[in-house]
Amino acid sequence: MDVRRDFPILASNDMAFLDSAASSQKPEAVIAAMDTMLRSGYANVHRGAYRLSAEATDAYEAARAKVATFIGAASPREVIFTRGTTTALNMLAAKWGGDRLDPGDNIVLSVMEHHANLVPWQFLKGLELRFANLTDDYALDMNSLRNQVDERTRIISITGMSNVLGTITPIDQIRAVADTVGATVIVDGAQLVPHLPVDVQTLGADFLAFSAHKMLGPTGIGVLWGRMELLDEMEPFEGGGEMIDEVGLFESTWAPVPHKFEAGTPPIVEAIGLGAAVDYLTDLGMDAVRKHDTELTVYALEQLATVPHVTVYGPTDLNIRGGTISFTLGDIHPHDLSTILDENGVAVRAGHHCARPLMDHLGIPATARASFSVYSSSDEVDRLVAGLELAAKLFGIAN
Amino acid sequence: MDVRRDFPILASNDMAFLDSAASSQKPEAVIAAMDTMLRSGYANVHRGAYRLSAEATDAYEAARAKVATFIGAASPREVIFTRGTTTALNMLAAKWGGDRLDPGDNIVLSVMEHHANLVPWQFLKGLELRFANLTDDYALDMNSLRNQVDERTRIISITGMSNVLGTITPIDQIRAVADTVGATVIVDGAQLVPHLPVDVQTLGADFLAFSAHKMLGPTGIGVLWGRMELLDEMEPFEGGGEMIDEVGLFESTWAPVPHKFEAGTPPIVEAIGLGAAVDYLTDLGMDAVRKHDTELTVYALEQLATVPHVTVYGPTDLNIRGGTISFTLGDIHPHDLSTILDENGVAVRAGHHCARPLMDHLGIPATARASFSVYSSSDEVDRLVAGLELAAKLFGIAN
Amino acid sequence: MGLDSLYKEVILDHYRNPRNRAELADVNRHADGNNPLCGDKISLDLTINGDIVAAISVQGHGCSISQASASLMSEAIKGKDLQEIARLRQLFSTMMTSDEAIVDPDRPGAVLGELEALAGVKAFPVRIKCASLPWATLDVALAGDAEPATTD
Amino acid sequence: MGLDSLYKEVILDHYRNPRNRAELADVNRHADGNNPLCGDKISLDLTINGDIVAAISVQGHGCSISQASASLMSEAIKGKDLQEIARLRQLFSTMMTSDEAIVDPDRPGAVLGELEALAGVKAFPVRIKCASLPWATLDVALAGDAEPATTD
Ligand SMILES: Cc1ncc(COP(=O)(O)O)c(C=O)c1O
Ligand SMILES: Cc1ncc(COP(=O)(O)O)c(C=O)c1O
Repeated sequence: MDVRRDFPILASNDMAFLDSAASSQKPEAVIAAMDTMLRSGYANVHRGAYRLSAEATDAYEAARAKVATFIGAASPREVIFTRGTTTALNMLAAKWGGDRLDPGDNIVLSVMEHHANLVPWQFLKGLELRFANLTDDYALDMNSLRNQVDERTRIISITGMSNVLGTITPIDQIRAVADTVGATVIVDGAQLVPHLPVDVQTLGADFLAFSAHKMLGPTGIGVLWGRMELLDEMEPFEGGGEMIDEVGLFESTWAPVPHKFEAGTPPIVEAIGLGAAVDYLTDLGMDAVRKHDTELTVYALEQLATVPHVTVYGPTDLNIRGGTISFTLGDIHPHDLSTILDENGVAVRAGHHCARPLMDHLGIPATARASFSVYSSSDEVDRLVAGLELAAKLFGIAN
Repeated sequence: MDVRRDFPILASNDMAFLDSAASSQKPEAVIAAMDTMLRSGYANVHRGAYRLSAEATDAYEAARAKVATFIGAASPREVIFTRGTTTALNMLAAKWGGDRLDPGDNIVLSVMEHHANLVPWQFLKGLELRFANLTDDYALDMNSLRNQVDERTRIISITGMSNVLGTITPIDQIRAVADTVGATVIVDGAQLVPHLPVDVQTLGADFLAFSAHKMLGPTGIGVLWGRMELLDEMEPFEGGGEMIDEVGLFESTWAPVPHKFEAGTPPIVEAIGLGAAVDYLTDLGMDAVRKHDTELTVYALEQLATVPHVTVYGPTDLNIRGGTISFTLGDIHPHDLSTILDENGVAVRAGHHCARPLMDHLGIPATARASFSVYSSSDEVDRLVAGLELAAKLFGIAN
Repeated sequence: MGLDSLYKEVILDHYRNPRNRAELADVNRHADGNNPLCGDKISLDLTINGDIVAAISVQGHGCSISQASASLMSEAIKGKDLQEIARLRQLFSTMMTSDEAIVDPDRPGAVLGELEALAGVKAFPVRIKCASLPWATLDVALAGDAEPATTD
Repeated sequence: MGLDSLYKEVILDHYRNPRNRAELADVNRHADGNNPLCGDKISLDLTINGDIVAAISVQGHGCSISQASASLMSEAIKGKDLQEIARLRQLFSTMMTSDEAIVDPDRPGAVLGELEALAGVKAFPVRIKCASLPWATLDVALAGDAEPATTD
């Protein structure tokens, strides 16, 4: 994909930005859409009878419809704008989990979950958390998952793609397991939705959470998608303006979905930006995005294999692997690696990647991670490898 | 104040935008700060050891420090970035209220609260809500407040300035009442902070909530300020990345304040925008902003008094009145008024303004509302009045 | 100008003197409608005999467009059979939302009678909800559904 | 270049062969420090006799800068009295964070001994936290405070 020039920060800077799993850069189309809104179309939504506000509302709702089309939702009403994946998963844990489960019920997660799909479940009292393991090739171990699930399993909440290992999980198989006990399937789509074609009609999830900022969109907004029957049943997470129907001093009733879940002034300009990001990705085509990621991953894995002492953590099976590569280099701490690479114009993440239990599971304190987006190139991979060779030299472990 | 040209949407459009209480327009400085960040400085914060991320983190934390200075916080750590006022108040209701109060405790609000400072409290089970009344001049009735407060009162949560009546409340007096029973004082500052100088050292509040988008800043971000001892004591509202210290599969511990309350990727670019808005307001001077609002309010009240059948709802005492004027015109429904004004290039809000209980209290279904910000002018007031005269003619109630 | 065609005499008359406000004795269909964004409310009580709407009572409050539309609708459907009402409802929707110009300016009232007074609403997209609320509420009443209608 | 002055021999040596890792018998001061953002951890056990740090034990893991800094610190303070340690801590802080050039390039080691090996960290603002963590943890241990230290 030859789109680097669409991204102002990359066009004017020759760094190798390999931290897209943390947050992606934004194309001109997204920046311009927000800028234009602020300069000529801004007003609060859903509240004004005047034209400017009505147009802002239409633009906001059009963004919702774009997102719905992007993920194949049955209706735009199934798309709820949240602050991000984290808030979407907290809403589910509190309102689909906490409020509706009985003591002794259990929730099945995996050992590779991001803290956003772990800590909110830990908040719940009296419920049991269970964890599916990984195979030796870093895939989700479906036997382990099956063993964890029993008739008290009410929810299976699993990442669609690991932000550390790049592992893509078989949601359809998880669905099949869930159906044997009538459990709900929640997918943390923070890494999945930016990188693979997603159609919620066939995905197998009941709920899907993702963030705009990882899919070329702005910060401050994310999405909770859910099947309408379930959203209808679920209680609101926050109270305030716009989410109400009738309000008395002591009691109130709620507006229909999605408004029930969007208390207060929403991230209006951010929704416009997300809509533009979705347009941009749609133009590229998510199949092409996936193909690009895979090709780059193949190349990167090959090149990394040429550097002595590099250990890669993640599946070798490319069918279940996204463009996120965690690795270590000898006894060099990832934090040191990151500094050395940074001095050479290569930005990677180092640390636990908000997945401490996975680090414990792998038996390492941290990894370095290179992650790709549509603008990433083999050139940047070459610079990464050159940086690693330099690091090895500095630490006296070359060969 | 002669700043209209600083606001691109107003400079290129001759509408009278009188809906700033719903959301204000943004100056060039704010739009440009966000644009620049996206074009040359963007990366996720708190996570990367590489320079771009470190600089983004510094910029994000610098925005926190600016907000702290703006409201006189003892430390930037007392400033928590939230999605907006609504989320800040929901955090307090759930975590300062729900988690810590005993059945039979009571919480005192006022009848003029915005739904954001009402519905989150209604969520709490087993606690009693009590409501302070208004005086005949639409001030907060301190006698009524005193009568509602007793030794079971744990929290008094009151708006600093009504978004309907413009009423400014005496927080220092509320503090004194609260101190007689050891209650906490929460101030909904959504309308207060954009319009009056606020110094939390003298305000009298323990917690203060406000939104960037009403104070010339972006959507998608707001602030919860609290006294450090209280924030230290309060449990987190959402779980996820960045808010943790240690994470195990079954249990975790929390990072220090403010991170404990900022789970997940925060509204990074929005924080930069809010920082720029605070700089802009600081340059104008909040005393000057207050003076401008008051002068315009005096003028508007005078002019509205010349239109037959206009009824204004709000204090006549200008010392306790901000630049937000609710009114009705004869039997014309505010929604009709808004359409007629809009056709004449005047944008006002019509409706219950997310304050249904106040509407019930006033015995009217809705009002029209004109609200000012730094860019508002007497010219716009004149256009409002001309529009009202036209509406009266259309509805056959002129004189 | 647009405002004149929105706030026609007929509309203001129906707003100030709404028809069919008397309560009914024999109600066999009921529905409540509301537009949470601007606070319009409509309650409909119907007496249906066979397939004839024999009587109707309208309650509610809100803007002139919603209240006048309810009043005009009540006059238009009173005594009509369900098929005719469905036809009117269809024409009314078309008038509000489609680009098709179904009203003939040379023969005012020929297609939809007094309901044509609301044709001007179309130029004010924000207000279409107001004009449509009574009809959406009627749909619910006729469907015998218990959920309140909403045009949001 | 900067990286060479960051990853000096001395640093790598202390990273790979950290000093004072043996456990102590007589611990009367303890503190844990951690840098949640990059996962560095330091635990300090001290034996204080009068105002002398008679013995020190360091545990922990993390990047080369944090671990080498802990090792260097342990060597620098062992056997010193609290006043001298306070002086070193102050000088170390100044070296890390102030524009004042306290290290004399012509007389390496004259001011802070081997600790001067960390002077290069200053050019890498993100890493200053790593180098400072052991000292922040020491502050906590000496204050007899129970809360873990953090350089975040
Ligand atoms: C007094 C008051 N409180 C709370 C809010 C809610 O603010 P937000 O919608 O930004 O969360 C508003 C604005 O709508 C307000 O005017
Ligand atoms: C797999 C996964 N889940 C959840 C999150 C949390 O997303 P956010 O920080 O945008 O809320 C992330 C990103 O940090 C992630 O990679």
